[in-house]
Amino acid sequence: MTKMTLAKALNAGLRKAMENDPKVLVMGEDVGKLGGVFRITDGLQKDFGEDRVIDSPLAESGIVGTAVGLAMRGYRPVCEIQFDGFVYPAYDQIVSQVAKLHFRTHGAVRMPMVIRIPYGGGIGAVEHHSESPEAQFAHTPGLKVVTCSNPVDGYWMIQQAIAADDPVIFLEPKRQYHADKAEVDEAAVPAPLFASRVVRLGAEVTLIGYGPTVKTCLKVAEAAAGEGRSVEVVDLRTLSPLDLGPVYDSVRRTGRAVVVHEAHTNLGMGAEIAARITEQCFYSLEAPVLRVGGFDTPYPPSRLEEEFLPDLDRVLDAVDRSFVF
Amino acid sequence: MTKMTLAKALNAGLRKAMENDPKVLVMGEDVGKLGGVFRITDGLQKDFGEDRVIDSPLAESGIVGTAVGLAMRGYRPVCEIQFDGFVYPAYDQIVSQVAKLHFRTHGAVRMPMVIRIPYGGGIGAVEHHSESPEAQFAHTPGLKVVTCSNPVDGYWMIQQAIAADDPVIFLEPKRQYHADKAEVDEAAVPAPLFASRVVRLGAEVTLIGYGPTVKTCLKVAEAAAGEGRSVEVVDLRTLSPLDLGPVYDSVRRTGRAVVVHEAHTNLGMGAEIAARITEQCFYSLEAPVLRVGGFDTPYPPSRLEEEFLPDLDRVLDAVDRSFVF
Amino acid sequence: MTPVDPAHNDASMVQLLTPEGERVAHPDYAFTATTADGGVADEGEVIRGYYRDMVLTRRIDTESTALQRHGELGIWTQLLGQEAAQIGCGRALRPQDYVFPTYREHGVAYCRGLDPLRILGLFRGVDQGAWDPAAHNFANYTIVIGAQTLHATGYAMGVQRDGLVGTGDRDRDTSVVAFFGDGASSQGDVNEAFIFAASYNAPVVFFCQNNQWAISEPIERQSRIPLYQRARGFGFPGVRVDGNDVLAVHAVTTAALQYARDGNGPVFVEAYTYRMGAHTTTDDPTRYRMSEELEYWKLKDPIARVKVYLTRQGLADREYFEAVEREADELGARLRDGCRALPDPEPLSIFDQVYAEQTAELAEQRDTFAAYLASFEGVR
Amino acid sequence: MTPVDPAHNDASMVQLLTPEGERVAHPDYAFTATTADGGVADEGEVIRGYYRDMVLTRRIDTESTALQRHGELGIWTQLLGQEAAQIGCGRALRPQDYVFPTYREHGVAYCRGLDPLRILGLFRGVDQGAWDPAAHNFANYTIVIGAQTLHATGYAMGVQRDGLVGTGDRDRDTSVVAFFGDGASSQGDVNEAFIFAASYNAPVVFFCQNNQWAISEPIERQSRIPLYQRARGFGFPGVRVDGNDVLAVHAVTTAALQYARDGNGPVFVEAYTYRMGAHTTTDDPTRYRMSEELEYWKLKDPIARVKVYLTRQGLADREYFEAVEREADELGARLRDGCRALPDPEPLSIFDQVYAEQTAELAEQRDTFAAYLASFEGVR
Ligand SMILES: Cc1ncc(C[n+]2csc(CCOP(=O)(O)OP(=O)(O)O)c2C)c(N)n1
Ligand SMILES: Cc1ncc(C[n+]2csc(CCOP(=O)(O)OP(=O)(O)O)c2C)c(N)n1
Ligand SMILES: [Mg+2]
Ligand SMILES: [Mg+2]
Repeated sequence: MTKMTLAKALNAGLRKAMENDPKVLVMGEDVGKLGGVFRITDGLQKDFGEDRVIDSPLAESGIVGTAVGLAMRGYRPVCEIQFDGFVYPAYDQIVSQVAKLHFRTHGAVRMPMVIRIPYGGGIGAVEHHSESPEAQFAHTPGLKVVTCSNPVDGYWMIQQAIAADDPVIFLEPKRQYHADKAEVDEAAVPAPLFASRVVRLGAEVTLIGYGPTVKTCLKVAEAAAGEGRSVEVVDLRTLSPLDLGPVYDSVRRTGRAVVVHEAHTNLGMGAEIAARITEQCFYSLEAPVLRVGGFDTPYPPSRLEEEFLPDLDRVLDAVDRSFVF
Repeated sequence: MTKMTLAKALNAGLRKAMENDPKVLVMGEDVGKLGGVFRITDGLQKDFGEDRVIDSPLAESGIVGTAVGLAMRGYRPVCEIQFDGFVYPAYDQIVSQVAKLHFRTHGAVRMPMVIRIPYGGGIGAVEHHSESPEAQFAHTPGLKVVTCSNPVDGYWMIQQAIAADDPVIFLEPKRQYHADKAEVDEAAVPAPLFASRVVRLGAEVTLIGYGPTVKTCLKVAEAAAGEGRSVEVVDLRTLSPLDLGPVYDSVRRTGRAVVVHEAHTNLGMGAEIAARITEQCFYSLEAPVLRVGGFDTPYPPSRLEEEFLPDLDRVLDAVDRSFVF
Repeated sequence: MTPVDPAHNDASMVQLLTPEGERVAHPDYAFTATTADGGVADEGEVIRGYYRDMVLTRRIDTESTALQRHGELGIWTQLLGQEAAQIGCGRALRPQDYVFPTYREHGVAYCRGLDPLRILGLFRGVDQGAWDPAAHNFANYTIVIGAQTLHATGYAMGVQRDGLVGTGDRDRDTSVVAFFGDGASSQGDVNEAFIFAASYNAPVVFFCQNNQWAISEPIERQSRIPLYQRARGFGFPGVRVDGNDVLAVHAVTTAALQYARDGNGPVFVEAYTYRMGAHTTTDDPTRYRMSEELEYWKLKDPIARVKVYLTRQGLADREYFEAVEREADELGARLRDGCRALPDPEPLSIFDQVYAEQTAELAEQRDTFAAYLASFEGVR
Repeated sequence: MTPVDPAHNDASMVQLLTPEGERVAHPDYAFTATTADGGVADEGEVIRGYYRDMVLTRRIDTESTALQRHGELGIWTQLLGQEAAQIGCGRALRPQDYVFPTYREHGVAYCRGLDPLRILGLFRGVDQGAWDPAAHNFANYTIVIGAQTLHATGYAMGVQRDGLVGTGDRDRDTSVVAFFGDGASSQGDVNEAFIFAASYNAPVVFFCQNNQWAISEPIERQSRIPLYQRARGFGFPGVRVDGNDVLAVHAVTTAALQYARDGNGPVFVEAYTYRMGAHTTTDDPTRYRMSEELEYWKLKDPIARVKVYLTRQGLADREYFEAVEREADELGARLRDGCRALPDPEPLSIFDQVYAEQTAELAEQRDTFAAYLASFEGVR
């Protein structure tokens, strides 16, 4: 049992994975001596050497493209994309190769690759450093997409993603890296990777978040409780595949649902979740599933990001709106 | 008045745009002497010269990236991406530059650029030649996304897209290029570019399609009529912005809606449309909005594409299902 | 600033067998016939073998083109004219070497022992070229231009990590070959592959078949200097070889592969050849290139020159050539029948091939579709 | 295969003013002081001007670093040590030339007449660097590594189409400069820019500031040969210049720009310099580089050598240097006050800047949010 931040938990999880399997490699820009700009790979090159912790030339397509070849040779590459906005040069390799090789070869080629992406806003950064690209990857068959919201999940989920035989886009809410500490029990039995989780029980409305917005949702539930309103909160954890069983159960009880994410609302995860909930819980819904997301504008200059991001008030407002139906 | 295929109509529309504005350029792979692999730019280089109809080196990021610079110099580049699956090398330039420059510069820089993409399946092609990438672009603020379903729209919409001062992803249903001919009246006043259109009136269910699936929807309406069921059909035409006013009006009358597209169902346009219809027409809905799309697998080998693509039977099945609620 | 001379045909091209069938010497490269275990082989026998390889490869190509014309294939990527480039390279490979092809390396596939029917399956549309690459150390065809060059570089980085370069063990030291075309040389991925390979000194040979055309675009659109010189900009050697001369290609590739296996890093080989056919069976080259050009290159045919050589040297006689023809006929027949017999895939199979570990949501989509299909039983 | 010598420091670097402040001759390049209209200018006056430019540029940098430390900026990209590279290049530009910077070209921006406060706005987060590029022919900062090199190439293609290369009119012939770093040279986009520029012979100068580091990665990770040699692989000239020698950078860039304006096509200029500061104010270089290296480069300071030269030659005296210091102090004060005074943007503005032609759907989102904000009036 040790108290860790999400950053430290991810670092510990990566270390564990590298100890357990000599085929696991870490590659990316500045992941070596520097330990990555967020220090998630801190100390790994020192302990596992330059052959296993690889500083790459400055080219994302090159990072992911060479990782494909390494995977074909039997390695399990863990690629770090320095910031969400810089995954796009690698987009072609990800959607046309990483995602399709298993299908193309009827499984003769497996892609046990993890692509780690620090994502989301709220850190006062410049352009391209606060994007939320999850919907684009979740729309791509062949990829699996997960995101952790807390240190305990960070520690386990990164190890489970590395152990998985399918390519996993691993989204890390960078705003949470150093936010809070939590007890991580290395001896515990982790929850399965591709499962969502009810993180707060409630009766009147279901709040659905993931990654950086889970914390917001919990705050909302707390605030709503103060106003005598009972809010259930679900942390999706996996975005592809989606594990909506717990959500359906919840909505059938509450009759109301609000999805919260930082990504642009239009065609964000909320759209798919709303559509599925409506199909599955049509007769239970007292109100349409509402969505609170980033606006349909590019991510704004940092002085406006608090307005852009879904916060306590905007989510509360949506919860209230769901009750006027 | 001349009868034209969609391919010919697009070619004529491009020619018209180039005649009207000397700043309009056409660029891409094989767009010159060859006239493009689909002959959409046929004859343009011969008549407008190599400076205006530019065969580019084999690099999509280079095509779009240089088009950005040409636009900054006052030109209006029309980029051809040879096939849908080959737009991804240009993805970074499109989402991080083309889509964001106007926002980044508060409008000091405009991006009057059109990116033409032959998309969709049904032509018996090999991998990467039958993709439907629309949702990814529609999820990206700063881009506008339109698609034509017939020769008349093709002729006008390409000209309107080129005349627009915002970047337009122009999706051409390649399966329709030579499918049917239609009378194109060059003297007519075209419908606005960013408007959807009711293409068949009906009373009991609203079918929503675009590009290649409009034809399917009309066939379905015909078949359903045979069974005494009245189906309204909407051709979206514009995917970003969405023009759902006519859809809401329709659904408020019919109480039922089915969205049809070739793209993967998960996080496809259908998800967003279903979510919005449910929000706007909650009390009018007799059934959840249903979606018929490509499956959530990579596009299959051509021998299986007819099973993969939404066809008459699968859409009819969805229409029937929407009545069991 | 001194401008760079944009001459495309430069003297430095390695040639060992002229179009007229004359053996010529080269200061740096010589053809040596070796047995699988590196021993001395009978040169005549080896060259006869190449002749046979090229004839059979050409037959695979012409037969497949015919199959497409008869509607048995959706499309076919012709290699006509590139037989020497592919056989010369393919026969220089060792079993442990690994190949990353484009969509046109039918001759290399043949050398690796891949049944051509597996390739026909892709172009027929019954699958996407689903062979197991490990079975012949021959990766799956890659259609997105240039993508495979990064895969090859990464694979070569894996070989390094496995300690299989520079050990001196001829049966273990491994090199990787990345095939690509002249047009592909313009893709960012290909240039990034050069950068990664140089940075890590990876054992990869970048084998470019410069067939002068990228669909309708001539090589001049992609580069104003000979392509092999691209390597100079990245700090590793590049060499241009007569891609229609199987002996020269074999000699140069053998040296390049060994250079990589020995741990010296990447090499760029430009096989200077010509696409005699259309880009694919759906292309119409008459729209963009002169027939004179075709005539000019016909005189450089890769097979004819070897036949002349073998005949003049008395290394092969009429019987031999006829025997090879018969073999080609049999191969052709096998392909025709085999292609038509390729089974169509099971609709539900597509749901099973997406993931190594199936997801509940996709399994459900599969079941729903299965039930839907079943609802038509008897109806259709 | 002959391996390529991976020597990184090669003799060919152009230098005209040594770190010790001695003028030296170079066979191909000489510094000539010219007036705006191309006439002969007083050399002392011009070099004093460069000194002043570099001092003011350094002050913009140190002041901004301080502002970041005081929480007035979110982050700052330091150019400390790269003043000569940027001023030497910036002062070689003509008004009609066009610049595509990265995120570190504060000195070039200064030469183009862009108010440094516009740049501070970006790093303060009140905007994203929203200046009108046409106002100073200075494009907006680009953060995605390498993307701007393609924009520059495309812009240069536009210049060609406007008929503004090789006319001989010194006020109209136009060249475009693409700035990028050593790390950026590994991006596919940058190499594609080389390919397009070479293919179309576009009037673009690829100006690479090789400051030895890409955050924590040394130049060796990106290239095993001197970067300027990259151009050889693409068929256009490349030259390495001492990036800490303002006279050499000016001479080489002047020649490169003219070469492009005359219609000879692209040129690669590698300004060999050093990033004296951290990558950005959030970076900690002690984790990855030796202080010895820093000490070594301190001796090559771009400003000190000019000061020594001006003093020794009696071209400038104490008063002059003090006057420049005072000017720098005033600039510093202006930046401090100006930065704090930068107004925060209007929340609703973000909805108005997405499209040239607003969409109904986004206008509706704006209205909804406006009503939402209004609902807090008084409450908050
Ligand atoms: C990224 C990408 N863009 C475009 C295409 C379409 N395309 C297929 S082959 C080809 C030309 C390739 O030329 P080259 O590299 O010289 O190889 P060759 O076909 O001549 O063997 C093009 C443009 C593609 N497959 N991938
Ligand atoms: C596509 C992309 N990947 C990663 C980054 C993060 N990043 C910002 S600067 C930088 C290093 C750039 O080094 P170099 O090109 O040498 O320029 P310098 O910062 O040294 O001036 C990196 C990796 C980015 N901005 N864009
Ligand atoms: Mg070619
Ligand atoms: Mg640098």
